[in-house]
Amino acid sequence: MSSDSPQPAEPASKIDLPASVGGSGGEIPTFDVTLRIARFIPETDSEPHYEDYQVTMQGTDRVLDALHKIKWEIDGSLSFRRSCAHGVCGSDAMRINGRNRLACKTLLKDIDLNKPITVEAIKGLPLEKDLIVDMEPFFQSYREIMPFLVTSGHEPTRERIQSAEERQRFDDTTKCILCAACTSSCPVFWTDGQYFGPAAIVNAHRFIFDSRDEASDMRLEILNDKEGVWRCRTTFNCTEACPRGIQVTKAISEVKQAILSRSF
Amino acid sequence: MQVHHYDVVIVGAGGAGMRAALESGDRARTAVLTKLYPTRSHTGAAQGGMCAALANVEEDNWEWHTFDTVKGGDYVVDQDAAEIMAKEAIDAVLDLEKMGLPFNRTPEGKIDQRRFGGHTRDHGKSAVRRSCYAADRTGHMILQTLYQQCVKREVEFYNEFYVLDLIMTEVDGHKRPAGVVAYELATGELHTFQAKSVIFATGGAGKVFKTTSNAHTLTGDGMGVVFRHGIPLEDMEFVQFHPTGLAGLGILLSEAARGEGGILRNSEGERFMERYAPTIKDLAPRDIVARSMANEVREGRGCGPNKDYVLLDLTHLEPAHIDAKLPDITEFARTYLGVEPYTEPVPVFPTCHYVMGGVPTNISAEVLADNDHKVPGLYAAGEVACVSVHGANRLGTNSLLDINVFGKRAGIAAAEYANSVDFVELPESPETFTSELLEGLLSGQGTERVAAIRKDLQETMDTNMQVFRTKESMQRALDDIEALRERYKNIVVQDKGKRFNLDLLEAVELNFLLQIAEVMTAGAMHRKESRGGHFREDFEKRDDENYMHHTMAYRDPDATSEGIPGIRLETKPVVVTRYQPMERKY
Amino acid sequence: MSAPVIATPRSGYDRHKSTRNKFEMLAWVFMRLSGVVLVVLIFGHLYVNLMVGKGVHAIDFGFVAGKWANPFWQIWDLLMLWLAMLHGTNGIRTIINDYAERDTARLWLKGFLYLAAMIIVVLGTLVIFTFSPCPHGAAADLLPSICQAH
Amino acid sequence: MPKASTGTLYRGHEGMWSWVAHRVTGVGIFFFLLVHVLDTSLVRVSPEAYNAVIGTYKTPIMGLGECALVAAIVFHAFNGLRIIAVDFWKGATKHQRLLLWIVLALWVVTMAGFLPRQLMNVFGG
Ligand SMILES: Cc1cc2nc3c(=O)[nH]c(=O)nc-3n(C[C@H](O)[C@H](O)[C@H](O)COP(=O)(O)OP(=O)(O)OC[C@H]3O[C@@H](n4cnc5c(N)ncnc54)[C@H](O)[C@@H]3O)c2cc1C
Ligand code: HEM
Ligand code: SF4
Ligand code: F3S
Ligand code: FES
Repeated sequence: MSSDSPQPAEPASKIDLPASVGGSGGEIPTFDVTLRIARFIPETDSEPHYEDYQVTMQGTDRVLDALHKIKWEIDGSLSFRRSCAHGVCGSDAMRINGRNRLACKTLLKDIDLNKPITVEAIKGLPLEKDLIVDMEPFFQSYREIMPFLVTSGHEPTRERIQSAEERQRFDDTTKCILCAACTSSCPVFWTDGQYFGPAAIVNAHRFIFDSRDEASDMRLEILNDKEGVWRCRTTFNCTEACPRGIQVTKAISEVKQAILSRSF
Repeated sequence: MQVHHYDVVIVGAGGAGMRAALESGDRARTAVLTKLYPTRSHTGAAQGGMCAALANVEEDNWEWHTFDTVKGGDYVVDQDAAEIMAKEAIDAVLDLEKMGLPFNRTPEGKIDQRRFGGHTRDHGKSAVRRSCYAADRTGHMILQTLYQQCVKREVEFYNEFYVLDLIMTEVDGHKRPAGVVAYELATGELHTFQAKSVIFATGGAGKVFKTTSNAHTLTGDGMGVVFRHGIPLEDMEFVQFHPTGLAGLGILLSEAARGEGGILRNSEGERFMERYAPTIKDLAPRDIVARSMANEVREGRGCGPNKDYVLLDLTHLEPAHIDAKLPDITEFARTYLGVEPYTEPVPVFPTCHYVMGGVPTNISAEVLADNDHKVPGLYAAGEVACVSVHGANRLGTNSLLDINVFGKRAGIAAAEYANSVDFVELPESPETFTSELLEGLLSGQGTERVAAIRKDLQETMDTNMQVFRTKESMQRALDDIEALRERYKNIVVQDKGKRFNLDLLEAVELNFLLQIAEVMTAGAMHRKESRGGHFREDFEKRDDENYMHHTMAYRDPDATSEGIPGIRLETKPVVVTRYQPMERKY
Repeated sequence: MSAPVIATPRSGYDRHKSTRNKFEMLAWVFMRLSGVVLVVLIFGHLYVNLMVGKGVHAIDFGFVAGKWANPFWQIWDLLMLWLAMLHGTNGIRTIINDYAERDTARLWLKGFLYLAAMIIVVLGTLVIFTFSPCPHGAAADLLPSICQAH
Repeated sequence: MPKASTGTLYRGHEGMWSWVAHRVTGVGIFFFLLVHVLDTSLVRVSPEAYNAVIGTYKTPIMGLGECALVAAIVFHAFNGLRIIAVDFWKGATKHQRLLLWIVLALWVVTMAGFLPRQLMNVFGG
C-alpha cells in the first residue's frame, strides 16, 4: 500500500554539471532606481502626495527591498506592512505601477526602470498611513461568509474520508493568503465598498466545494445577495492580481453556477 | 490608557496562540493579542508537514516517533515531553482534519503521509512515511484552519497590538503575572490587559541572523519580555540551520524537496551526502546536512561565482510530480533566483530556521521560574517555549506538531487555572516602564540608525555563530554585541508620529534581538562540546559526561558568566526515561 | 463570562442590510437571456432597416407602416422594445447602484429611470398596436402601397 | 464606508477595459433607445411629422452618428455574448483573453461589412 507518488529511481551519485551552474559567473549587477511613493501622514496630510526616492539596488532585489532601503537609510517614517518577505503571509499588497502586487514578489529586474516605479496603497479601503490601509472591512466580509468547516452528527474517531479527486475540487481556493490584492483591484469594490469582494467569495468557494462540508446552502444563500456574487462584472482584475495564481473569476463563476443550479 | 480585563490573555496568534485560544476560549473569557493579523503569522510559511504515527501508508507507531525525536535532538530532549508529543500527535492531526484542514489524500481517501528527515521505522532501520501534509503549504493550511475555527467560535482578537511588557506582581513571595501592556499600532496608545493567566506564543527569533527563513517580524519579543523579568531562557545555544535556503536569500525550500527525492550535489556533481550519512543520505537530520554542506563549501567544492553554495537537484523527478507535491517552493526558485527546477539544480545554502531553546516550560506549558518552581498563571507554547522536545536539533515537522500539542495544553491549563483564582492586583501605573521606554526612544537625540545596528548584529552572528563555532568566533560575536549595545544607547527614531509608528517598534525589537543574541552566545560559550545544532570546532565531540544537561540563562545584574556581565548561567538535568544516549549515526 | 463587555478594537463597518431574495439573481439571469435574444432581434432590425435596399434613405412613414402591417414585424418590434427597455433599465439600475453614493440620490435617480422606462414602454406598445397604416386625410404618396387597395 | 482612494489610474488588463467599454456602450444605447422610441412614436401623430424627423437621420452628420451607434451596439452585443460565455462555459475563464480578441475581430469584420454600405447610402445618396 502506498500513496499515489511513485518513488523515483535512485539518482546517480555523480553527474556532470552544465558549466553554467558549476562554473563562475559575473558580478551581480547594481542599478539605480527611483521610487515614486504615495505618502500620507495622517497627522499632517489631508491628501496623499507623491515623493521620489533614489536608491541603488541589486539584480535579485524586490520592491520590498527597495522600500526597506528607503525606510532604513533615508526616511524612517515611511510605513508599510510586511512580514514573511516571500509571498506567503499576505501583508504587503500594494499598487506597483498601477497594478496590485505583493512588494516581496515583485522583482525590480522585471520592471521598466527607466521611469520611476509608482508605489501606492491598495484602492477601496480606508487609507491610514502611507501604504497602510484599514483591512477591517476586508476581513469583515471574509468572516461573513462562514469561512469554516461545518459538519453535523457525531465526530468520527478517525479522519473523514475524502478522495483525492474530492480534495482536488477545491485545491485552488485553499491557497488564498487573504492579501486583499484581488478585492482591492475590483472596480465594483471601489465604487462603494459594499460588495463582498472576490476574496470572500474565494474563501466561500473553498468550503462550498469541500465534500466534507454541510453548510454550502447557507453560504450560497449569503452570497445570493445584492452585494454578493451577482455584483461581479467578470472584469478579471482579481484573477490578474492574485499573487497565488488562484483562478478567482473562475471560482466566482462556479459559485454563481452553484446558486443557479440550486434555484432552478 | 485603557484597561481591559480577561481571564486569559494570549500573546501571539500563530499556530500555538490560536490553538490555545480555541481551547481557552471555550472555557474562559479570552483575548488574543497579536502584532500581526493572525493569518500573517509565520506558521503560514511552514511547508513540509506535521508528523504523526498515523500508519496510514505504512507500519508506524508513536514509540518510534518518540525515539526519532530523542535521537534527532541528540539526547538533550526531555523524554517525558517527547513521549507526550508523539502520542498526542495522532489526535492533533486528526483534530486538524476534523476542523477542516485539507490534507493530501491517499487513494483510499485517508490522510497521505510522506518521508521527512530523521523520521525512521523501528529505531532507525529505514526512512518512514510519517509526515502528514497539504502539498508544500502545510503551515499555511494549519494557520488558515485555526483562524477559521477562531472565527467560528468568535475568539476576540486584538490585531496589531504589540505586547511590550509583562506585569509581574509579588503574591505571597511568588511572582505572578497580573497582565500585559500592549502598544496599539493604529493609534499609538498603550493598553493594559489585566489577566488571570497569560500565555506567550510569540514565535521565534530568527532575525538575530542575517540569512534566515524567518519573517522580518520574528524578533524574539516574547523571550525578551519574559527574560527581563528574571525568568530564564533554556538551551538558547541550540539554533537550527536549515540546509536548503535559497542561496543568498534564506528563503526556505522545504525538506520535503528531499523527502520527495531531491538530492544535494557539490560543484563536482557529486551526491556528497553519501559520504556523510551513508544510510539515509540526503534525509539525514538538518544539523548534519547543514554542516556537510558548509564543509563542502569550505573545502572548495561550492558552486557559483563565489563558490559559496551547493545545489539541490530535482531534475530527475517528473515535472508532474513536482507540481503536485512541491508547487510553492519550485515557484520560489523561479521567482527569486530565476532558476527552473525541472531542468536546473537550485542553488541552496543553510539558513537560520528555528530556535530550539526558549522559555522553559513543563509538559502542561507552565513556565518555569527555575529548575524546581513554576510561575503560577504564566504559560508559553510554540517556538517561544522550550518544553524541551527538540533538544539540540529539532526534527522536521516536529514544530507544527509542537505548536498544536502544547498550544492545546497551554490553552486548557491556562483557562482552568484562571477559573480557579482571582485577578492579581495591578500595580499603581502598570504601563510606566513601557511608556518611559517609548518616550525615551522617541525623544532620543542620538545619531545611530536602528537598521545599521541590526545589520551589524546579523552579520556578526552569521559569521561567528552559524554552523561552525569556536571560542574565538564566539568571543568576537560577544565583543561585537557589546559594542552594538553601546551604540544602541545612541539611536534615533525618525518617525515621531503616533499612528503606525513602525520605526519606533523596530527600535524596540532591536533591543530584544541584541539581548537574545547575547544569551545565545553565552550558552554556546558555556557548552564546550558539539551536540545537534551546536557544533564547536574546538570541541568536535559530544560530551555526555559534562554537558548532558540543559542550560538555563538568567538575567542577573550581579552575576558574570563566561565573562559576560549580567547573565547567570545554570544547568538543568535532562529527563531520561527510556533511551540512554547513544552515538548519533545515520 | 460575566465580565464587562468591551468594544472590539476597531469598531465594525456597516454593511448594507442583506437582501435575502432572488431578485438580483433573476435580474442577472434575465440580462443574459434577454441579451441572447436581443442579438437576434437587433441584428435583424438593423439589417432590414439599414442594409437592405437603400438603407436609411428608404426609411419613411411608408416603410414603417408597411412593416407594421405585418403581425410578424409587430411582434418582432414589440419584443425588441420590451426586452431592450427592461435590459437597459436594469443595466442602468446597476450602474446607479454602483456610483450613486447617497441613498437619497440613489432613490431619485432610480425613480426617474423607472418613470422614463415606463413611459417609453407604454408609449411604444400603444404605438405599435394602435397604429393604423393608412390614416385618413394623409397625402397618399406618403402611405405604404397596401393603402391603395382602399 | 471606504471611499475609492485617489491616485493613479488602475492599470487593469483587457478584462477591465472591455467592461468599461461595455458599460459606456450600454448607457449610450439606452439613451439612444429612449429617443428612438419617441421619434418612432411620431408615426402616430402624422406621416408628415414622422418623415420630417426621420429626414434628419438622413443627413451626413446623423449618418456618422449612426455608424457610431451601430459600432456601439455591435461591440456591446458581441462582448455581451463573451460575458455570457464566461458565465456559463467552463473553459471560458481560462481563455478569456482570447475570447476578447475574437470579439474584437468579429466587431471589425461586422463593421467592415456594414460601414461601406452605410457610407454609400449616406454619402452616395
Ligand atoms: C519557512 C519555514 C518553514 C517551516 N516548515 C516547517 C515544517 O514543515 N514543519 C514543521 O513542523 N515546522 C516548520 N517550521 C517551523 C514552524 O513553522 C514554526 O516553528 C512554528 O510555526 C512557530 O509557531 P508559533 O505559533 O510558535 O509562532 P508564529 O507562527 O511565528 O507566531 C508568532 C505570533 O506571535 C505574535 N507576536 C510576536 N511578537 C509579539 C508581540 N510582541 N506582541 C504581540 N504579538 C506578538 C505574532 O503576531 C504571531 O501571531 C517552519 C518554519 C519556517 C520559518
Ligand atoms: C445586442 C444584444 C445585447 C447583448 C448580448 C447584451 C448583453 C448584455 C449583458 C450580458 C450584460 C450584463 C453585463 C454584466 O452583467 O456584466 C449587459 C449589460 C448592459 N446592457 Fe446589454 N446587451 C445587449 C443589448 C443592449 C441594449 C439594446 C441596451 C440598451 C438599451 C443595453 C444596455 C445595457 C446596459 C446599460 C448594461 C449594464 C452595463 C453594466 O452594468 O456595466 N444592452 N448587456
Ligand atoms: S484570492 Fe488571491 S489576491 Fe485574493 S486575497 Fe486570496 S491570495 Fe490575495
Ligand atoms: S475584479 Fe471584480 S468584477 Fe468580478 S471578476 Fe474580479 S470580482
Ligand atoms: S511580506 Fe509576506 S507576502 Fe509579502
